[in-house]
Amino acid sequence: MENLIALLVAAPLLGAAVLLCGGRRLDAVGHWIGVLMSTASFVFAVILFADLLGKDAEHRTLMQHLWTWIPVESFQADVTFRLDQLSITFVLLITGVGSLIHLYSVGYMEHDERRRRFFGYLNLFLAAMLLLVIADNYLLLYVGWEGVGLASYLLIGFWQHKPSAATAAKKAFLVNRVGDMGLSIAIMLMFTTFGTFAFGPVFSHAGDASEGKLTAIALMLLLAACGKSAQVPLQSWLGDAMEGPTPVSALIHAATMVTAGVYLIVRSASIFNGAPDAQTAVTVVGAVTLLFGAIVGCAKDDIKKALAGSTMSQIGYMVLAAGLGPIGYVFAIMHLVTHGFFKAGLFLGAGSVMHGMNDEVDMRKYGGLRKYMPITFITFGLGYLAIIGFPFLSGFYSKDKIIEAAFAKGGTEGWILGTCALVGAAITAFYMTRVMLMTFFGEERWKNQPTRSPEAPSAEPAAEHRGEHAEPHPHESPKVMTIPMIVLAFGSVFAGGFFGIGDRFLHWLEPVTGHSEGDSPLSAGAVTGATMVCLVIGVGIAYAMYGRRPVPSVAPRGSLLTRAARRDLLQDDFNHVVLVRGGEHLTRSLVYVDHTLVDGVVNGTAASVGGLSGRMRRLQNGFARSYAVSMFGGAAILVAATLLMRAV
Amino acid sequence: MSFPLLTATAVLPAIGAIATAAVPAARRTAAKWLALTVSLATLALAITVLVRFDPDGGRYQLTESHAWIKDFGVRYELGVDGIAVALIALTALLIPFIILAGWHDADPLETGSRRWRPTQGFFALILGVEAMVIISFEATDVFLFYIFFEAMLIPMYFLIGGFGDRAHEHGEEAASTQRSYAAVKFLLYNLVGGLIMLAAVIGLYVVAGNFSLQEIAQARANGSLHMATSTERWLFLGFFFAFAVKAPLWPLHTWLPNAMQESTAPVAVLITAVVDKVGTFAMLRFCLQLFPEASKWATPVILVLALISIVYGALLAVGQRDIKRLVAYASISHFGFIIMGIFAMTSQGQSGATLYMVNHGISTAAWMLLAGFLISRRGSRLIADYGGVQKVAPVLAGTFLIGTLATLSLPGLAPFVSEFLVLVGTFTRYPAIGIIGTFGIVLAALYALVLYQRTMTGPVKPEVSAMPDLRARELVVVAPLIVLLVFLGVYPKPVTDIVNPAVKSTLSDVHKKDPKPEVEAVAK
Amino acid sequence: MSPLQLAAYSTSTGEAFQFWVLGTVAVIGALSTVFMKKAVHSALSLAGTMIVLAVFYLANGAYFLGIVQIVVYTGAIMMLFLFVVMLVGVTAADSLKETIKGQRWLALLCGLGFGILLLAGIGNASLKQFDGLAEANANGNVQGLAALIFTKYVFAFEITGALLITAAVGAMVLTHRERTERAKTQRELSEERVREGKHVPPLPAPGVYARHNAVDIAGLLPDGTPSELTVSKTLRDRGQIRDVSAEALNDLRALEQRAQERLERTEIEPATFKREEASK
Amino acid sequence: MNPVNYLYLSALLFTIGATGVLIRRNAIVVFMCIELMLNACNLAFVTFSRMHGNLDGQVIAFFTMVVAAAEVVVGLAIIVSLFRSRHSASVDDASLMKL
Repeated sequence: MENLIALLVAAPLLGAAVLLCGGRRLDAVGHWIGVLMSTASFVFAVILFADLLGKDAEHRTLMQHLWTWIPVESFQADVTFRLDQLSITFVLLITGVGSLIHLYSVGYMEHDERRRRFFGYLNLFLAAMLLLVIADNYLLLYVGWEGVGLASYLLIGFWQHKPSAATAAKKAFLVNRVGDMGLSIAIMLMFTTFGTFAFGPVFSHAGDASEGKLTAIALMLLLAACGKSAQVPLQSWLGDAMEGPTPVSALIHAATMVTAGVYLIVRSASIFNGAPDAQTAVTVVGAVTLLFGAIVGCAKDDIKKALAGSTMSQIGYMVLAAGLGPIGYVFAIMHLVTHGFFKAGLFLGAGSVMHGMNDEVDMRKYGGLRKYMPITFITFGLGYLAIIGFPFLSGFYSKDKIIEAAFAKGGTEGWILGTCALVGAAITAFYMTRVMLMTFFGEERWKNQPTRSPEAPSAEPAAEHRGEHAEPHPHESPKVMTIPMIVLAFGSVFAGGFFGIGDRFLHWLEPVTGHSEGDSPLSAGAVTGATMVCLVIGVGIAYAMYGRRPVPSVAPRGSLLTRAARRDLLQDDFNHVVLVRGGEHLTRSLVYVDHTLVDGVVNGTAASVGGLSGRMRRLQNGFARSYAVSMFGGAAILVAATLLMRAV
Repeated sequence: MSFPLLTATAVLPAIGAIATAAVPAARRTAAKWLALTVSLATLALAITVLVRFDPDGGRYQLTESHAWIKDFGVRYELGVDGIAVALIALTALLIPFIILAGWHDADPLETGSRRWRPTQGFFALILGVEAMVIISFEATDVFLFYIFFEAMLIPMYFLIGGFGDRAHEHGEEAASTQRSYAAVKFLLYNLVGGLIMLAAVIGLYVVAGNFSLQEIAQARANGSLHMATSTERWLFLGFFFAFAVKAPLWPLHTWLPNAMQESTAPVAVLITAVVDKVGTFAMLRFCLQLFPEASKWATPVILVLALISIVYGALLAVGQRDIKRLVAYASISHFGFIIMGIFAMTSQGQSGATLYMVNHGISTAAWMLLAGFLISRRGSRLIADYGGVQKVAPVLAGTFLIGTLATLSLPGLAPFVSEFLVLVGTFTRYPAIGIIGTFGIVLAALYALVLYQRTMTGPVKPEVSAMPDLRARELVVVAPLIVLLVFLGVYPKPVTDIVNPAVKSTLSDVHKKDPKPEVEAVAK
Repeated sequence: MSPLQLAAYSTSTGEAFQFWVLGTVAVIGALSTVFMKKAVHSALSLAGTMIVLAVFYLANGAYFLGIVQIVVYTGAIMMLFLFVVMLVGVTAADSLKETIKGQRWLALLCGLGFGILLLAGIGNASLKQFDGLAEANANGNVQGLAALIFTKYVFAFEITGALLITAAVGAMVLTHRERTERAKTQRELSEERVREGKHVPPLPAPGVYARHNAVDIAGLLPDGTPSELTVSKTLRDRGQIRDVSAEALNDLRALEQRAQERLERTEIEPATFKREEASK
Repeated sequence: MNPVNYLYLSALLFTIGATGVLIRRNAIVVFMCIELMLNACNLAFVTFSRMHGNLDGQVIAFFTMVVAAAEVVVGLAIIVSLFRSRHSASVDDASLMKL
């Protein structure tokens, strides 16, 4: 049974290899190969899951050792896979949602002549992501970690001929690299501390290490998580990442990859448990990000960017939960899974909307679409309800738990975090309602106006070869796209209940992550009530602003905060001024230094030597007699030397 | 007396060089094929060496020893340890690709150009360089090594000065002047280094009384040969300076960008992937074994210099406008990593450094040769002249992307393994330096991706719109390299198994042990 | 007492006297060799020095060498020098004027320094032991030399023989010149002269007076000034022209005076006379 | 009197000769000065042979003379041919060694 684990990765990897090396011959069937491979690995995952269910809770861990990777003295890196409750949860999520999105892309990318390559990249991503979650040591995890970075680079920049896309891709990769630096330093620290970086020994001996070391490692891991999961201060790439095709945004930048950070933290639970300061840092990052993302989400008119903001904020919730320690780990993962469902659903819905609207992304040019694309409307609506935490839908269970846990942290800290979480919930309700209203309700603002405004930031060029330049006539998407949306909607409705009721999920994960009930100052009921209140407030305000009055099809100037939020709260501008400009100046001056100083010294010496020899040349005047003089002088000196020698 | 395998490996290309040069001018193609076959035969020999070498056997194997200059105790002594074997294999492996990639680089130019390009000479010189590099990897006699370490410069000088890019943005005249400038600069830098080393070699003879590496190292080890501290330090500096010039270490690096910029891509690969390795290799073999104490004494300074090279090279690479210069500065940064690994004095660091030499050879070869193909298509080295290539030449772009990723050492590709080993090895002993070194990873991503983005992506420039994709010959050159990159990235064990014992004994020479972890997590 | 014993002892006062006198002569000779303006004089003074040296050889008991010195050096080599001097004749190179800047001072400096150092060297060299040539020359100096030359140094001797022959051949090769181009005919020479606009008619003869050996006296132009053309170049270079124009004019004037007295003629102003002369 | 004086004399003559070589331009005179130097050496040889009481010094002096003769012959021949070609016996005129 263990041997199946390798196949999880192997299948999509093979698919990627075939699709990317296959050449144009495979253009016709390429996408189906991709779908096949991802589904295959989903099937394997299910089989393994069944097998794990068969075992009793303590022994639900499968290990597979493939080969020794890097053996240098005490530095032993193996290619070993570890499949326990945590991994399998992720594996199922990744392969399941992944397969659905593969299917969806078949329809979505239908008109792109580079569809084969697109599926190749998708498969590559699946392989890397799976490797990330089933790796048994941090170095192997690092491989997957960078692998998904590469895949996201390729997919964000899929429409490379758009400079904006290429730039966004590069930005994403670079920001991630900063995070990766954290991860690699963390690995080095582990090696110096424990002499290994394999999960087993590290976790079992985490207690023996000094707290300082543990804190350092934990903080480095946090840095890595920030990079991958778009947490403040490394969140700036996620917004631009929306340049990629929508399925990519759904799979990578909503459901799976961006949650890798949370996985890392939960996986390293035993390290974080030993470093309370680091945990505080984690919670702070989480809290800040969940507010930051939410605020940004409120201001965006680009539907995908609004959703991106929401993703940021939701992951903020997860990180917050993960930072709470044993109280929160389980709920972090639980929210992660449910979020995987409904956020993927929302993105696919958004994609379907754009599909019908000639890739218009500006919500101000939507409106009243519910009767044109009913299925999209319903699935999107369900996802919406789930995310705002409408009672008895997925989000309700997972988010509610997190808020409870935040309070359960106890002390002022608990209060602060809890309040943040509550406020976040309110804002979530607000901006999601806003998206909903602007897209599906209100009057039809797309009527009698030229299609896609040129300034639409992330207009997808698929339209160019669809050749539509008349007024958009919205239509429902083909089955191949709607089916995945329906499945995901189903998930986003029932997953939470399935996990939450009777703490099924809790019992499932507890052996890996451990769990402890904090002492909550508020009863569970009180928290739920508070959440509901926030929810109602958020929705109410949104309805007042966008449901009652007609939405202007050109964005009003808005308050200072709004304008700041539209620009990601000026975080990019900061980066640009400080890092980009500064870097440019630095490199330019260095080039100058290299040319004038380092090189100049050498050339200067050469020149002086040349001048000297030019003068020496004069001595060779060609007169035999002056040569004779020097000769004679030499003889004299020789005599003098001999005499001196004698004298000495 | 068994068959002198090492001598054969070095002599075969030498003979091949002479034969190639002797081919009459009219039979140009014949010369090319001859050179290619010879290089392949050399590769076969190198592989036999690899097979015959027993990692767990003695330190130096396949040794040969004959008296040469009795009066000075100079002997013709050859012998290989794991490190040398790996590098010989690398050299023998790369040369055929270099020859194949430079297939048309030395064809006579279209009529009207005044430049005379002797095709035979080009390939003969390349083979000559191969012979000298291989023998300097094999030599265990300091004097013997020195001779070939210096002689290498002659063919390299002609390769750089004689054969430039076919097309040059500033026209033929400017090209030739810049070429000769670069060639002379290369020569002078290395000659100065060599001169200082010569003094040190003589000094060593005065102190030790012979040139045999093994004897001296043994004498040093069992204390029968005592050196005054100052003497040892001076000698060490003499050797190290030469090697630091050859493997450009900041601030002795400025010859490399000029040389690589002006020479054709294959020659550039020859410089950075093959010839420069002799420098780093020699640090590992001679500096550490002959002068262990002095090496330890100099370690802090050298590490700082290496660190500067890493960051400095990367930053300058970001600032370049010329593709080849960019690659050159990237190499400087990588050499910084290698030297850092060597002087970290940990088994991870030194194994990593050795691995790094091999991997850097392969990855740079792939990247630079692809850049060369790109340049030969458009006839310009300026990054600004390209754009949107991936639209017209997807295979070229794809392979180039892989080369780029290898350069920024993406996990799963060979360079990652070595780079990480070097960093870990450094970190275990000098955490601060290790951490600053990791910044190099981010910068690497920056310059590599900037190059890829500016040349390959974006809207298609009219000049490149007609660019043909990779031809069969070029694909033959690139594909094996890429396969190798992936293989060594996933399964580097074969190489590490060969290298580790050698590194272990080197470390024992300098009396250094790996630092112990704080917690004994793994049961020994 | 025989010179044999004389050589043997440290030195007799006679030799001392001889040394100081002849030594001075030798040094003077050497100096004049260097500083004489004309090569001939240098050659002669060198010859003098060599003869003195010959005497010193004899005094030092090297009889054979002494003779050889006189015969070979003074007899053969110096004569050879004189021949060459004659062949080359007097050239501008003879002037002692220095052409290379600072050469002379450097030369003198070096010479002085070198000399002093050399003398100092000999001075503090320990040359105590001094045994004469008594037993070396016991059975004749020449025999002794011969014994050495034909036994110990025979090889070197043979070599020098070869050297001499080679030198002779070499000298011949160098000096003997095959005439490669045809000699110019009279006609060609004259045409060449006309073409170059040189002095076409034969050069004027020197002024001839019974009183003098005429060749070194420049012929006078009608106005009494001497004409350079009339004397040979060598004499001119050597500056051996005797200018008689002044006295010639005086004679002329005296002659005219006498004529006036005899023929009671009004004198003619020399000016007009000169003019008529010029107009002729 | 101490025969060392002969040595002093030879040294003096040698120096004079050398100086002459340096300051005279006429090739012939230069040659004479060289001869002077040779003779000075001979004198030294002879003196030494007397002091050490064996004839080797004289033999050497003898050889010196032979060599000097040969050298003079060739040298003068050179001077003559030089004079023929460029109508001057000045050493400085033969300054073609200059670039």
